Amino acid sequence: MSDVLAHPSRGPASETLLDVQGLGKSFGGLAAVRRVDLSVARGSVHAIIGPNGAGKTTVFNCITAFVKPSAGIIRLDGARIDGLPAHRVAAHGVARTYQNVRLFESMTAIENVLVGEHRRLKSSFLGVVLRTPGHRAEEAEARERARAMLDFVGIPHRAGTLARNMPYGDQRRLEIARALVGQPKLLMLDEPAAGMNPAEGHALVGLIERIRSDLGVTVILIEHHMRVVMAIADRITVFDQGAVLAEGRPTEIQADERVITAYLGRRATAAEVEAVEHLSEEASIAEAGAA
Amino acid sequence: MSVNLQVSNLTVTYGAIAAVRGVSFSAAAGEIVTIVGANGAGKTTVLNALCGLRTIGGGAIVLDGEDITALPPHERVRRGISQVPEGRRLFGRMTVAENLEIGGYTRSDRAEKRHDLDHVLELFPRLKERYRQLAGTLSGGEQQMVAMGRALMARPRFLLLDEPTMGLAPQIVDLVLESIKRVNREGVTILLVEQNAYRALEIADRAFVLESGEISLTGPGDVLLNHPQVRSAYLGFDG
Amino acid sequence: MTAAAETKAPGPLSEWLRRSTWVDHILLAIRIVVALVVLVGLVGSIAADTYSAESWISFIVFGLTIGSVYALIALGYTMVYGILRMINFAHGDVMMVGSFAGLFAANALAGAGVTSALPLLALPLILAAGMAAGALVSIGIERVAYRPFLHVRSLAPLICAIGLTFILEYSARGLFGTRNRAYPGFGWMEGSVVVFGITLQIVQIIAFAAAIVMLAGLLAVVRLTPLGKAMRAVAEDRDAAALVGIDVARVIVATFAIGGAMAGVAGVLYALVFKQITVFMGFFLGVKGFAAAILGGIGNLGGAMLGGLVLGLAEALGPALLLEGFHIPAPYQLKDVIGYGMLVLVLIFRPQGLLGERLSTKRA
Amino acid sequence: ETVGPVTDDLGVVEIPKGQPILIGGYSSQSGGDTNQGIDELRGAEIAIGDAGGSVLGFPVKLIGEDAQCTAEGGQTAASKLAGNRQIVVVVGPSCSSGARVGAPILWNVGISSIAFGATSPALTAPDRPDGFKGFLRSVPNDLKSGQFTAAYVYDKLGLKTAATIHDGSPYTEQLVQAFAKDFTAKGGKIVAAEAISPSDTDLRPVLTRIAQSKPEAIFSPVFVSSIGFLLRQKQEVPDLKNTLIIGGEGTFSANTIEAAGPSIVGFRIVGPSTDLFSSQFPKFVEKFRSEYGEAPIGGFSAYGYDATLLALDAIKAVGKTDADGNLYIGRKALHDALMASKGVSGLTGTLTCDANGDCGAATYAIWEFVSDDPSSFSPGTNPKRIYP
Amino acid sequence: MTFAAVTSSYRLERRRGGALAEALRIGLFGGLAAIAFALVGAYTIMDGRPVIEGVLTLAQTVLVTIGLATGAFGARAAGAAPAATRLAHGAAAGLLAGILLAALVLLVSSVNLRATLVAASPALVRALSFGLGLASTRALACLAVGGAMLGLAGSVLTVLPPVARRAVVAGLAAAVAAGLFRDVFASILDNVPGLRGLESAIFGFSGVNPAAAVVLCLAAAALSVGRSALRGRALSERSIALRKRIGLALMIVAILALPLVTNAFVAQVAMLVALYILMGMGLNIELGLAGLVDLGFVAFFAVGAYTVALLSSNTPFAIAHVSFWIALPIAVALAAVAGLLFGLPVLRVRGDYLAMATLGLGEIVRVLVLSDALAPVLGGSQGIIEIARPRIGGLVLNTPADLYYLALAIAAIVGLVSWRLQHSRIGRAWLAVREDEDVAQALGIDLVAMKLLAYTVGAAFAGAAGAVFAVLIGSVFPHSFQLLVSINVLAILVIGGLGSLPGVVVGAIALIGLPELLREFGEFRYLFYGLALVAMMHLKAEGLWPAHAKETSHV
Ligand SMILES: Nc1ncnc2c1ncn2[C@@H]1O[C@H](COP(=O)(O)OP(=O)(O)OP(=O)(O)O)[C@@H](O)[C@H]1O
Ligand SMILES: Nc1ncnc2c1ncn2[C@@H]1O[C@H](COP(=O)(O)OP(=O)(O)OP(=O)(O)O)[C@@H](O)[C@H]1O
Ligand SMILES: [Mg+2]
Ligand SMILES: [Mg+2]
Repeated sequence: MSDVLAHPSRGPASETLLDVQGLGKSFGGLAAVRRVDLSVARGSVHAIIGPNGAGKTTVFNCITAFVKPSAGIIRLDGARIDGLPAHRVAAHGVARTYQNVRLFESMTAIENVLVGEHRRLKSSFLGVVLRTPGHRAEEAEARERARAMLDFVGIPHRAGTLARNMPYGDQRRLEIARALVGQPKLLMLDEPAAGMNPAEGHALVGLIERIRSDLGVTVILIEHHMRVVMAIADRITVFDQGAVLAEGRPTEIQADERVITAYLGRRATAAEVEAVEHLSEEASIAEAGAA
Repeated sequence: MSVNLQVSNLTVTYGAIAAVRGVSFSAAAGEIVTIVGANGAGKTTVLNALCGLRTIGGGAIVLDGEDITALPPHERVRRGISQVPEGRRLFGRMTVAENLEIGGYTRSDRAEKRHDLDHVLELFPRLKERYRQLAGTLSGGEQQMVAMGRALMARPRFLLLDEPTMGLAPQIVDLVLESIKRVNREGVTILLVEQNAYRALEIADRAFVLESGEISLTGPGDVLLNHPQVRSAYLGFDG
Repeated sequence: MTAAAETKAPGPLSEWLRRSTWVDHILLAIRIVVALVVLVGLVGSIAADTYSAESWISFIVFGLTIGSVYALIALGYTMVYGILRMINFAHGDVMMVGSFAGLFAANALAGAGVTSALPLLALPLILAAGMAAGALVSIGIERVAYRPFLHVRSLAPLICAIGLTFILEYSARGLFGTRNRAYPGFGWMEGSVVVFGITLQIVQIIAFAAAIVMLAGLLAVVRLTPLGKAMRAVAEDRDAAALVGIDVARVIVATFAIGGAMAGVAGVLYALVFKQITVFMGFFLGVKGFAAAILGGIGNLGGAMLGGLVLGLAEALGPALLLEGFHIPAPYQLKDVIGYGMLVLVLIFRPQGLLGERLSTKRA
Repeated sequence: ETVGPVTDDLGVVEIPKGQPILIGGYSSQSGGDTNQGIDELRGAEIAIGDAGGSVLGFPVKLIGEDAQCTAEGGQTAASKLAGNRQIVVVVGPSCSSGARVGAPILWNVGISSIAFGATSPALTAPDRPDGFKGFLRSVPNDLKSGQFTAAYVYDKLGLKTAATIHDGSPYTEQLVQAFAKDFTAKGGKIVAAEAISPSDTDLRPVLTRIAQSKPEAIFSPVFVSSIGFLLRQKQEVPDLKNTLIIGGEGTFSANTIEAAGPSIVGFRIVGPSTDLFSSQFPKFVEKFRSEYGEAPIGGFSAYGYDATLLALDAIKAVGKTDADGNLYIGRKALHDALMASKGVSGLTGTLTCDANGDCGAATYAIWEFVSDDPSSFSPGTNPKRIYP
Repeated sequence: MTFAAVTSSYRLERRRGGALAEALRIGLFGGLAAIAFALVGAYTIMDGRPVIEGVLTLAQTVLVTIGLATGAFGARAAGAAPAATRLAHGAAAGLLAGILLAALVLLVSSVNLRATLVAASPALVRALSFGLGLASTRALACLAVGGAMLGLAGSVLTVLPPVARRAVVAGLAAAVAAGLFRDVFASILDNVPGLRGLESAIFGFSGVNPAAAVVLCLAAAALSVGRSALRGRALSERSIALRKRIGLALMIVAILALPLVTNAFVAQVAMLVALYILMGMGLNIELGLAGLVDLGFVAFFAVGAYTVALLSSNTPFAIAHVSFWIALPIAVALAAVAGLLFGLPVLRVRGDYLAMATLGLGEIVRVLVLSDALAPVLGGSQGIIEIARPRIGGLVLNTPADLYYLALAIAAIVGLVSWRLQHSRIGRAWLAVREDEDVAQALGIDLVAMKLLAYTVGAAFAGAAGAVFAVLIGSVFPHSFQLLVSINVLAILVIGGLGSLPGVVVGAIALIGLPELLREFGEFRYLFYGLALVAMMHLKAEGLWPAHAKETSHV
C-alpha cells in the first residue's frame, strides 16, 4: 500500500519548508492578520492555536490563495507563492482541508479522491479522446492509488458512497484523503478534529502521525482540541488578535502565562484550575503517545 | 412554565436507509438531556425531526400534551421549540445584529426583546464588538455565539443544541457550557448533542447513547459518565 | 536570492507581471481595444456632427423612458430572484397579463363613464387591476414551477418557467386574439410639459416617477418590515429561517405576489407609454428586464433600477455615440449589440454587476 | 399512372365518394410571424366556405401545418404534407425562406403549391430550378411593388429624397431594396437606409437619426406593431412632423388603425388595386370577424383567400368522377390547370398566372387612411384610394 | 439559475381539507381546464380533426381525458376510503367539472363576450352542443351528466386492480395514439410492401377506423396483461441481462431502420432530433459537466452553419467551393475558436450572470449576422442559399434520410468522445469545477483552462450540428438561430437529466420529436409544448434518464 502512495521527492533540501514573512490581511477596516511571521520546518507537525477570530483560518486562506494577502511574502521551499492563483500554489505542493467540510457533494468518495489526483495525471486531451494505452494505464494506476488512499485514511468501505451522504467524521477523513493524494509537500488541516468525540480524535492523531512518518508530508494544523494538539505537535504557534502571541514547543506553550490568559480564559478561579488540570492531563496522554 | 416533551418510536429514513429507528425518550421541564453518539449515529437527525426539518417515517412527538408531529417548523417555534443547528446556519449576509433580531421573529414584545438582546450580548461580549459585521464573515467561534444568541432570542422553552461547542476555543467552550447551564436554570429545558461527551455528561441530568440510529444506553448523566462502555467508546479512556 | 534583492521593493509592473496570467493579459488587451473603439467611435461621431444638441437631449430622454420600463420589469425580476434564486422566465409574460388586465379595466371604466368623470381616479384603478392580475398569475407560477421543486437541486423551476412562458403566451393568444390593442389614454396624460427647454411627455415623467416610487416602496418593504426581514432570511437559508419561526411557504408566496404585482404595474405603465400591446410582447421585454437586473447586480433593488436606466441609455445613445463614427449602415439595427455588448463588458470587469455584492463564496 | 378514368404523369389522387378533398396549407402559426400565418390560413378557410365547403360535390378540408417563418420549419411542414398522398394541392407558405425549401419537397411528389406570402422574386424567376416548377403564388412579388412605389413617390409626388426602414425580415428588406433601386434609378436619393427589429418598441432614436437627413418621404413596409409605434412616435420627432410615411400591404387592415391610433391619419400604404377589391373585401372582413372573433390583423388574409380560390378552380376544372361517384384528380393536369388560370376574380384583383407561376393581380394603388376609428375600416372610404 | 440554488430539506405541504372538499377542488380545476381549453379556441379547431373516424374528434379526446383525470384524481384524494366513497367522489368531481363547462356554454350562448374573448363564438356553442340543439337543456344536461360519467369512469380506474388498470389505460392509449399519429403509422404501412392493404383497413382519411380502434384497444390491453403477468414472475439475473441486450439491439435496429420504413417526414423529424442530440451533447459538456450555464449556445451552431455556407455555397457569398467533407472540419474548428472567444470574456462570471452574459453574446452574434452592416459578407436577412450537398463518391446525400445517417454517425462519434472525456481526469475536473470552483482550484485544477476547454469542446459539437443543418436545409437564414434554440437545448438537457448522455438522447426525442409529431395541434402546438415541459418536470424533476446515481455501497 505505502509504495503506491510513496512520496517521490523526499529528503530535506532545506530545513524550512514554509516561510511566511510579514503577512497581513485586512477586511475593510478590520485587520484580521497583522505582520505575521511563521516558519514551518520540513517534516514537522506544526500546530496553530488561538482564540476564535484570532486569524488562524485567514492565514491558511492567504497561504492557499483563497484570499489575497494585503502584505507579506510567502515562500514554499524557497519559491515565492504569494500572489499566485490558487491552482499554481497547489502545484507548488500545498494542499488543505476546510473548517467547514467542503467536498464535491454529488460525487462519490473515490471520485473526490480522483479529483485530488488531477495535478498528478498527465493525460492530454487527445490521449483521452483516443484512449491511448498510456492514458489507460495512468487511469488504472490513479484508481488504484485512490483506493489505497481511502484505505490509508480508514474509509475503504465508503469508496462508492456519495460524499454528501457520509457521516461527518468520514467526510473529514475523505477531505484529508483528497488533499493527500496529490502528493503535497505541505498539508494544512483546519480543525480536523472538530465534531469528533475524544475517541475519534485519538484515531485522528494516529492518522496525522502516519501522514508525517509514512508519507513524509509536513503538516500544519489549526485545532482547538488541546488533547490532539499536545499529542501531535512538534511546535505550536499561538495567535491572538491577528498577531503571533507566542511560539514554541508544546511544553513551553502550555507553561506560557500569556497563552493561558488569552486562550484558556480567566474567569472563575475554579474553572481556571479545572482547565489547567485538564491541560496537564492531555499532556501526559501526549507524552504517553510519544513514548 | 413546565415543558414536557414525549418522543415515541421515532423513525426517520433517507431513501432506503433508516437513520433513526424507533427512538423513544422524554424530557421533563427544566431538565438537561444529553445525546451521545458516534459520527453518523443519527443525533442530528433526531433533533431535526423534533423541530420539523425532517419529515418523519413514523412515531409521534408530543409537547405538553399536544401532538406536534405534523406541524411545520415555524409552528413549533411558536410553541417554544428552538434549535441551534449543526453548522450554525447563520444568515451570512445579515449583520450580527440582524441575526439576533430575527431570532425573535415570532415575538412581539419589544421591551422584552430588548432585554433579551442585552442579555445575549452580555453573555457573549465578543458579539458586541462584531455587532455590525456580516455574520458570514465571522470566525467559526464567533458564528457559534451568534447561533446560540439567535436561538435564545426566541425565548424558547425547549432548546435543542447540536454540537454547540464545535470549533470553539477552550475558554469559550467553558463559557458556552456555563451559559447553557444558566439558560437551563432560568427554566429552559435543554436537549444537548455534544461530541465533547465528557463535558456534556457532566452537566446533564439525564442522557442516552445513540448507536446506529437506536438507543443503546440510557441513564442519569453522571452514571453514564462512569459507564465503562461510554468511557471507552466516547471519552477516549482506553480500558 | 540575496537579502538585498529581497528588501528592494519590486516595481509595480514587474510585480504585476509575476502575478498575472495570460488571461489577465487578454483582458487587459480587451480593455484597451474597447477603450480605443469607444474613443474612435466617439471622436468620429462628434466629428461627424450629425446631431444637434437637441437631438442628444432627446436621445437621453428616450433612453430614460425605455430605461424606466426596463427598470420596472427588472425590479420584479430582482425581487423574486433575490429571495428565491430563481430566474422567473415567465416574468415578462406576467407583465403582459397585467397589461391586458389593465386594458380590460380601462375599457370597462371608460364604458362606465368613470374615466371621463374622474380621470384622476381611473389610473389607480387600472394599476390596481394590473397588479392584481399580475400577482394572481405569479402566485400560480409559484404553485406550478416553484413549490414542487423546493427540495430538489435541479433546474426544473427554470424549465417550468419556460414552459409557462409558452402556456401564457399561447393561451393569451387563443383567449384574446393576436391583434394589437390600443391602450386608451386619459386626457390629462396626453400632453407634454417643457422643463428647462426640454419637451417631456407627461407619461414619460409618470413612468420614471413610478419606477422610483416602486423602488422606494420595495426598499421600504425589504428593509423595514418584518416581512422583508423574513424574506431576506428565507433568501439565505430556508431551513434556518424556519427554525426562527418564519412561515417559509407564506413568505415565498408573498414574494411571488409582490413580484407579480410589480410586473403588473410595469405592464400598465409600459402600455401607457407605448400605447399598444400584444400577447407576444412579454418575452423580449422580459429578456431585457432580466438583462437590466443582471447588469445592476441581480438581487439588488437599486441595481435593477440603475441597470434598467443604463441599458435604456445605452440602446438609445449607443448607436449614435459609437457607431456613427464608423459609418456603419443602419446603426440602430445594432442597438442590441451595443446593449448586450455593454452588459458583457460590465460583467468582465465587475462579474457581480454594477451594484451587486460579490457572489458570496463560502468561507473556507 | 392511370387510376379510374384519369391518366397522369405525376400521379392521380383518388377520392372515394363521401370522403373529403384534402388541401394542405402551411404558414407561420407560431413565433414572431404568427399573425400573418394565421390570417392567411383563415383567409383560405373562408374561401372554402364561400365555395359552399365543397367542390364537385365533395367536401373540401384544409389541413394546416405550422411552418413558422424559417427554412427548417418550411421543410418539416412540407415533408409532412408531402407524406400524405391524399393531399391534392397545397396553399402556402408565408415566408420565402420556407418556400425555398418547402416547394421542391412538395413538387417532388407531384404536389403544386400556391404561396400566399412568399414574395421573393427569385422564387418565380425565369431561371428558377426545376424544383420550383410546381410553385405558384397569389401574392405579387416584391419587384412590382417596389417599382410602383418608386414611381409614385418620384414621378407622382415629385419627391426627390426618401428614407427606408425595414425590420430585418427578408420580406421587408427585399421590398425596401426594390424600392431603393428604382427610386435611385429614377434620380431620387435614398438619404437614410435604416433597420429595426420587430420586437423594438421605441423607434424614436431611429426616427431622430432619420430626421437629420430630412427625407421628404419614408418608405417602411414593416408590420402592424412596428408601424403603430412608428406612426405614433413620429409625432414626437419635430423634424418629421410633415414627412410622408408610406407603408406596405402588410398593414392593410383595421388593426393598423387601432395600433397607430390618431396618428394613422395621413398614413399611406401600397396595396392591391381593383374595384373588385373594394367591393368584396368588406364582406370578407365581416365574415372573418364573425368566424374568428376578430378582423384580419394584417393585409395578407386576402392572398390566402385568393390562393385557395385558384386551387378550387383548378380542381373543379380537372376533377373527374367515375360511375361509382369516386373523384379522380391528376396531379400534372391540376398543375397545368393552375398555371393556365386566367381572369379569376379574386379578392385582390383579377388573377392570371404567368409562365413562372406569378398569379398576383399585380396592379397597385396607394391608399390613404383618413380616420382613426378602427370600425370605419373599409377600403374605398377608409383607407381611401388616392392613386391612381 | 445556479447550482447553488437554495433548497429546503423538507417539503412544504399544503394542508388538505376533507376528502370530498379535495375532490370538489379537483373538480373545479378540471372544469377550469376544460373551460380554458374551450376558450383559447382549441376546442373548435381540434373538433375538426377525427381521431377515431366518425366517433371521436381530437377535441373530444382532450375533453374526455380531462374528465377521466378529474375523476381519477378526485377518487384518489379519498385515499384508502371504501370503493363506493371513492367512486362517489370521482363522480362528484366530474359532475362539478361538467357543470362548469355547461355554465360556460350557457354564458357564451347568452352573452356576447367576443369583444374580450375571441373564441367565445357561436361555433364553440355549436361544437359543445353535440347537435342536441344549441345550448338546449338537453345539451347542457348532457355536458353535466357526461362529466359525472367520465368522472365515475376515471374513479373506476383507481379502484380496479393494477393489472386491469394498466390494461385499460394501455388499450385506450393505443387506440388514441393510432388515431393521433395516423400519418406516421400509415406511412410505415405504406412503405412496407404487402402491408398497403392494411393501411386502408385500419385508417380512414384522418383518423383510425372504429373497428380497427377496437381491435387495437383489445390487442394493447392483452399485451399489457401479458406483460404484467411476466413482470410478476421472478427473473434470473441472466435472463434480465439477456432481455436488456435484446432490447438494446432492437433499439439500434429501430434507430437505423427508421427512415427506411417510414416517410420523409419522419426522417426529417429524426434528423432534427439527431441535430439536437449533437447540440445537447455539446451543451452537456458546458452545463452538465462543467456547470457553465450557456444561453448563447445557438451562436456556435450558427458559426458551424455559416462556415459551411460560406465554403460550399453556389452564390457570390461563397469564399471557396470545397466539398462538405473539407468544410465540416473547418466549421467544427471555427466553432471551437468561437467557443474559446466566448469563454474568455466570461471566465470570471458565474451562475446567472453567466446565463445573461452568454445570452447577450448569442444575441450579439444573431443581430450581427442579420445586420445590414455585415450583409455584404453574410447575406443579411436574405441568408445564403444553394449550399452544395455532401457527396460520397457519386452519391449525393440529398434526402433527410441520407442526412439523418450522416448526423447519426457524427452523433455517435461525438457521443463516444463525450463519454471518454467524462470518464477521465478532464471530466472529473469539470465536475469538480461545477461543484465547487474554489476547492477545485485549490486542488491544482486550472479553472481558466478547464472552463475554456469546456466551452471549446461544447462549441465544437454545436458547430458540427450547424454544419449538418446547413446542408440539410441547403440554405442558412439568420432566423434559424433564435434564442429559442438555445433555450430548447437547455430544456433537452434538463428534461433528459443533466450530465447524462442517454439523457440527452431521451430529452431530444421528447422535446424535438414529440412536438413535431404533435403538429396536429396546429396553432396550439406551443401551448401543448409548454404543458408538456411542465408535466415532464413534475413527473421527473431530476430528468427522464438522470446521470447515474453512482452510489454503489452504503454503510
Ligand atoms: N471575508 C471576511 N470579511 C470580513 N471579515 C472577515 C472575513 N473573513 C474573516 N474575517 C474576520 O477576520 C477575523 C479572523 O477570522 P478567522 O476565520 O481567521 O479566525 P480563526 O482564527 O480561524 O477563528 P476560529 O477559531 O473561530 O475559526 C475574524 O474576526 C473574522 O470575523
Ligand atoms: N441527506 C442525507 N441523505 C442520506 N443520508 C443521510 C443524510 N443526512 C444524513 N444521512 C445519514 O444518516 C445517518 C445519521 O446522520 P446524522 O447527521 O443524524 O448523524 P449525527 O449523529 O448527527 O453525526 P455527526 O456527529 O457526524 O453530526 C448517517 O449515516 C448519515 O450518513
Ligand atoms: Mg477558523
Ligand atoms: Mg450531527
